[in-house]
Amino acid sequence: MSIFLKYILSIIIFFPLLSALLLVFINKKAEGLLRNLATILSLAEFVISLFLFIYFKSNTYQFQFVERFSWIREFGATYFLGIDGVSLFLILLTTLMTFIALLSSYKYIKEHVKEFVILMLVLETFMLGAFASLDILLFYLFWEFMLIPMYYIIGIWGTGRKVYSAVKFILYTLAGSLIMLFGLITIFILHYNQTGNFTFNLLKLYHTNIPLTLQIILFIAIFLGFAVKIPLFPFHTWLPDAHTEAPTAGSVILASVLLKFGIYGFFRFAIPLMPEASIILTPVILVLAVISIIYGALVSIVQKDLKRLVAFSSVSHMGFIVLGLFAMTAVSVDGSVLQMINHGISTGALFLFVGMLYERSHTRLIADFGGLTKKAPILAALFMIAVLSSVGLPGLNGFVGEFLILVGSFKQYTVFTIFATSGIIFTAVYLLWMFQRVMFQDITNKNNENFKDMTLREIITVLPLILLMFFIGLYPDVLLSRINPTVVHFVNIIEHNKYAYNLIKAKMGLFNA
Amino acid sequence: MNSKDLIVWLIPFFPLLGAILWGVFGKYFKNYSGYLGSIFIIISFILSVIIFFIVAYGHGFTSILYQWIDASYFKVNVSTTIDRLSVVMLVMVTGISALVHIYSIGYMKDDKGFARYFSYLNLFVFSMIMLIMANNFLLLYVFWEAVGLCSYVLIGFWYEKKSAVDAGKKAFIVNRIGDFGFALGVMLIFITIGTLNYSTVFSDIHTLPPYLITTIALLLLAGAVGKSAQFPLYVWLPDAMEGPTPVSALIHAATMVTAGVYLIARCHIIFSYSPDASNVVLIIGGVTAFIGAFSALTQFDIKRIIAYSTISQIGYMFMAVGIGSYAAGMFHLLSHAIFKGLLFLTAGSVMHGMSGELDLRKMGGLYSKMKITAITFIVGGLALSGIPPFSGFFSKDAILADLFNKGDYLFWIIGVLVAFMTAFYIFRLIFNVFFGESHVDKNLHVHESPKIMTIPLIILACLAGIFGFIGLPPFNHSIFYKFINKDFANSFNFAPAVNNYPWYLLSAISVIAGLGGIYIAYVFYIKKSFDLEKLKSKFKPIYDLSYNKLYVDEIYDFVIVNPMKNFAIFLWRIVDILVIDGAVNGIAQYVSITSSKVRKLQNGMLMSYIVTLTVGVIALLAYYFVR
Amino acid sequence: MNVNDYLIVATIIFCIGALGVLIRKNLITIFLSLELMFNAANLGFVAVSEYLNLISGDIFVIFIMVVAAAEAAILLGIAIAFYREKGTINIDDANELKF
Amino acid sequence: MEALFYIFSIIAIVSALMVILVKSPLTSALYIILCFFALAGFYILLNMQFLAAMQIMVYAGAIAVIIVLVIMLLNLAKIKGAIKDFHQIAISIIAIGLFTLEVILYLNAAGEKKPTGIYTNTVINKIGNTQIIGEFLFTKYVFPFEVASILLLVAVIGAYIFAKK
Repeated sequence: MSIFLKYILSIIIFFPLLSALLLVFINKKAEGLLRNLATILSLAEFVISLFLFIYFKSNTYQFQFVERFSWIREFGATYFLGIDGVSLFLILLTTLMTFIALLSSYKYIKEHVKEFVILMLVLETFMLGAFASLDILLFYLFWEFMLIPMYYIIGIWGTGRKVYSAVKFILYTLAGSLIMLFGLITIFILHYNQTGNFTFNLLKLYHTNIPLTLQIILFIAIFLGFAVKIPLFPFHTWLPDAHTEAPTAGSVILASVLLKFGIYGFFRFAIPLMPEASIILTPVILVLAVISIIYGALVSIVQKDLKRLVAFSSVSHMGFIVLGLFAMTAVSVDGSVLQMINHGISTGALFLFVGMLYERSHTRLIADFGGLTKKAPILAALFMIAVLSSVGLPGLNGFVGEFLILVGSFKQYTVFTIFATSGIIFTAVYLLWMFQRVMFQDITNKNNENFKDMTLREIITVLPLILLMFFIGLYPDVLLSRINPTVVHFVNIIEHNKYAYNLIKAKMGLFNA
Repeated sequence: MNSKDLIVWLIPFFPLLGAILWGVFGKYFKNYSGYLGSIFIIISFILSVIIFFIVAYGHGFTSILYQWIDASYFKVNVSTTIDRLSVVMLVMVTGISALVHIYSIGYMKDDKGFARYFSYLNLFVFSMIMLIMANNFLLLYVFWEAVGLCSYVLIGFWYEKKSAVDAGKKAFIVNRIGDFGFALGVMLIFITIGTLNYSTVFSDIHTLPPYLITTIALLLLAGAVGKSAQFPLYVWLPDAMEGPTPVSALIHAATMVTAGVYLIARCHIIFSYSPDASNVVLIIGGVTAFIGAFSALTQFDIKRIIAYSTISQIGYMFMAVGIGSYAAGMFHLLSHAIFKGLLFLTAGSVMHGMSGELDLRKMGGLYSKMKITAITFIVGGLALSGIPPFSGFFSKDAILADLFNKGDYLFWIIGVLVAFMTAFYIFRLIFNVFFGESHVDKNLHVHESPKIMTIPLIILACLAGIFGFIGLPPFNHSIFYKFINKDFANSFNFAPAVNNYPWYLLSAISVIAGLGGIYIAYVFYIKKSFDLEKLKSKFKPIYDLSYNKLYVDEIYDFVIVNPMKNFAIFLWRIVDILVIDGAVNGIAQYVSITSSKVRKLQNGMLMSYIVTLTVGVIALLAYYFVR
Repeated sequence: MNVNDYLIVATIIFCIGALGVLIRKNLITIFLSLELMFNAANLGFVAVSEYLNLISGDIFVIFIMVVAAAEAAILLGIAIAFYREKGTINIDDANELKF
Repeated sequence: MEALFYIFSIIAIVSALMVILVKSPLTSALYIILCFFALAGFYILLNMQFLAAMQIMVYAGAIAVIIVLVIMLLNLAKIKGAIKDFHQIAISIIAIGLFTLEVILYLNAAGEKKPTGIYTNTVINKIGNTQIIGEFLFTKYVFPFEVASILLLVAVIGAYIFAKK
């Protein structure tokens, strides 16, 4: 057991890859076997990752389950893993969502099943690796690798303009991450110049002294990489396309996990590496975040395509998370982290439901639906819960995170928060209107006369998410108590730097004028 | 957890249990969900009464269930506060709910969504109970939204009807606009005081600068205005009548819509520190009372008339709490809950007998066919009109007397005017529906409702008859005032009474106004001494204004909804697709054009490659020299 | 007659070879020009090696000869294949390696 | 000695020029053999008789003969590669002229370097240049030597593959 716990992160990261390897040896034609095996393996992976949760010590901000081996000695690159309260839940979310995504694609994916399940498992490895890496080179490697399976998932199993979307997705994110690479390497070299050691160890790089002007440049560079991923207005246009054309499983993973990397990157890399610059640029980012919130919500209102609507709603929700993170109070950051999980659950569920509708009617246009409640009461009820969770109804998960973000940001950034809060009105408008047009009223489309309710497999697919919505909504302490020490530490660092920054400014006489 | 706590937590537990049971396993319960649901609520009612006596003969207390959120310095418990204010509300809510549940068994019989209906209804009762019992602002906000959700699903209960779903959505969204303010208020409280617990907030609020207190009060008021359908956010309530009638009775008359008044009463300390905010409450109440009554004058849909009447009556309550007469406001809240619940339920009974007909032009002379309904309806109408000895008389007069005695003559005049209009429109309704010649479709078999529906009506009618006596004038010396005002003892800062006219003088005026309204309705609709059409054309602008509800919906559409929609389309079509995507695709196109030009350099001719190579070598060497 | 003279001669031959590569279109002639360049380099190696009293330069010449021989074999093989394909050995016809 | 150097220089440069100027590949091949001989003469002047022998055997003997053989095989003697593209020739001549200038400038600019090795002409003559090269080749440079042999093998196979139908 102790050895298991010692190397648990590596086991969790590479278990899916090994599973994928195993699947390589299975006959292409045995689709049922492939699907079942992949699903069971991903479930096993989730169960293994639960050990992290069980053995996680909730009273410290230190990294846990640390593993460290030399990798490329010449550059000081190490295989350095470790998690804290934030990455813990993101890892759990990843393993859960991969399982659910695989489970959801039994009917949706009809061709190239083998390739699909293998790609999904490989993708899982990369995502987990990126969440657990504490070495920036290792992180960057996983981060870039992640794009490849996603590119194929959108490009092969997508619909409509799938290739356009896949290419747009990869070019957008690649452009961002290359600029980011530039920033990371500059920090690496700066650290070398200051200490004479080559190291990619994040914890050591935290102590790099970066001159303020350079910090701002680097921050902007790294910001671009993460902002595209989040995606923050105006870097968001790849998201609706990618979401719309991707298969259900792809959309689910994209929304639940991939988007979180942007926020996670800010939390783990950009802000701690360049605290002063992030403090200076906070107003700019908050403006973008608030624009994202309102813009995403307004544009959602007029969407005609279900998936596109949910995608724009993601833009809006992610804006909240950015707002909370950059308000940089313990409460708002707590809320942000919690909301990352919540958004993964709620939006993932929404995409699952949209996928179910699409499987039945082969259309995603809202106008083609209507009156489905009569035919599919279970679907309607569960879909409704997912919608309400996304609306941020109290008692469900979305509310807690959203409220923490807003209440945490309110004091310092009152105006931004007021604008952001108005987003809750628009959210209700577009989601409820969508739900009404899809599920209520009379059936207008003859194709929907034989609309089937959810099958047992589908219910099992969404049930964990629905239960989690209630659980987090009613008892968020399970998450918050583990997240909080990390977040408090994070905020303390920022506060410390803020203090130092103000001293410098005072010395330079910027405030004297 | 001692027995007191246990009782407190059992009150919301039963409705919640019901909601989950019928919601998840509704298929298996079928009609039992109605009976069992009613029994659950009755249990809650009994428990509430027990708690009522515990508090009445003892003290209020708080009870913590568990810690809900613990994010660094933001800590919130799930906990209750039980005091005089909340027990009174509890008894009222569970009592009316129990009656409505029983009534619904008959009303919703044969409906496909029977179990679903009771699930929603139980969920609503749970939420409402928690809203009342909450002991911090966040929990209040949570259930504030939760009752909004229940209202949403219940208004849109018959989801095939577009109008019903639209109305539900409208209700939810308009409420959200109010809640937007409410949420900001809650946040402001937290960042200024550092906690959301009632007791701390109320004891520390005086340390804040006045402008902050006023801001907080106004933001909270925004929530109250949305939930209680006050001007300018009242537009959702008339549409909300698309829901089943018992729902209208419970949610949109008796309980949920009065939550705004409850909120202000609950936060009376905040409001009493901010005279400006209280004045705003008063003005909103006055304006709403008038608009509601004015719009009710010309409607033909019986439920809509009662809905407008609700708006206008809540306006009264707002006026009361706006001048600091919290006890009077609460008294009117309770008596209004009874008689308005009664009116809605009887209207439902009429609908039931008329197979869903709502237009009063197609009714008439129903008295003989449904006697119980008619008599209970008239009792409700008399209570609404403020005719003694029915409850409305006592509660309305308590408010009017306070208005006059505190010197707010303008609002007193409005109050009397509204009382007059109220009596007119409700008796216009009564005369048109139950008396006069029949316009009922000949094929329609009009019948009295079953006993399970009429018994709650009778109970409510009796209550409407006797309830008022607990507030026997002079109000300041009545049982109710003495009981509830202990909670409002620290509401000060309000102007003391400038006049001390005896209550009977003022009452006489308002009773005369009420009787006048009834008489005019009688003249118009029974004796038909005037040509109504002529009158209508003579006052056409005013009539149209009233009939079209002051065109508020249209104005909102024109000023807010449509511009917003167009703006959204503009953002999507222009900003998103044209500008941003255009820029992105433009860059991509620029790159591909450039590269299609550049790739011509690679022409496959060996010679040109070699020449290029040589030039490169020369350039490198040249660089060596230049360096 | 020091090392510089040898190097100047080597330079001249090298440049003649390079010029030949640039201006001729005949594959065989180009190949011959390349050989000229090789030989010019060889001459340089030997001259410098002699001047510096070293042997390495001479050894290099031997390896260059080996490479030249190998290259000759390959290139002539290519020439035959190319001729068979196109019926000519004008390198302007070898223009398929583009966009 | 000096006279020999100039004679070899003139032969080498003129024959090199002829290689690139004559139209017939066959004539070119013959001129290049002449050039190889002149270079062999240089090697003798530089006291490297072994290399001179190698030059004549490998270049003039083997490579040039293969070329001539190919020319015969393909019957290319008649094909006259006419120089037509004057534009290209102008650029090439300018480029090469510049290049020549630069190299010569470089040669002048390069500083004097003192001899560092021990193999002066006297030493070489004492041991014999063939033996010295042999010793170097099979001791210090034995690995490159083996690689070179593999290279030749690969080239042979490659040539076969290319020329095969």
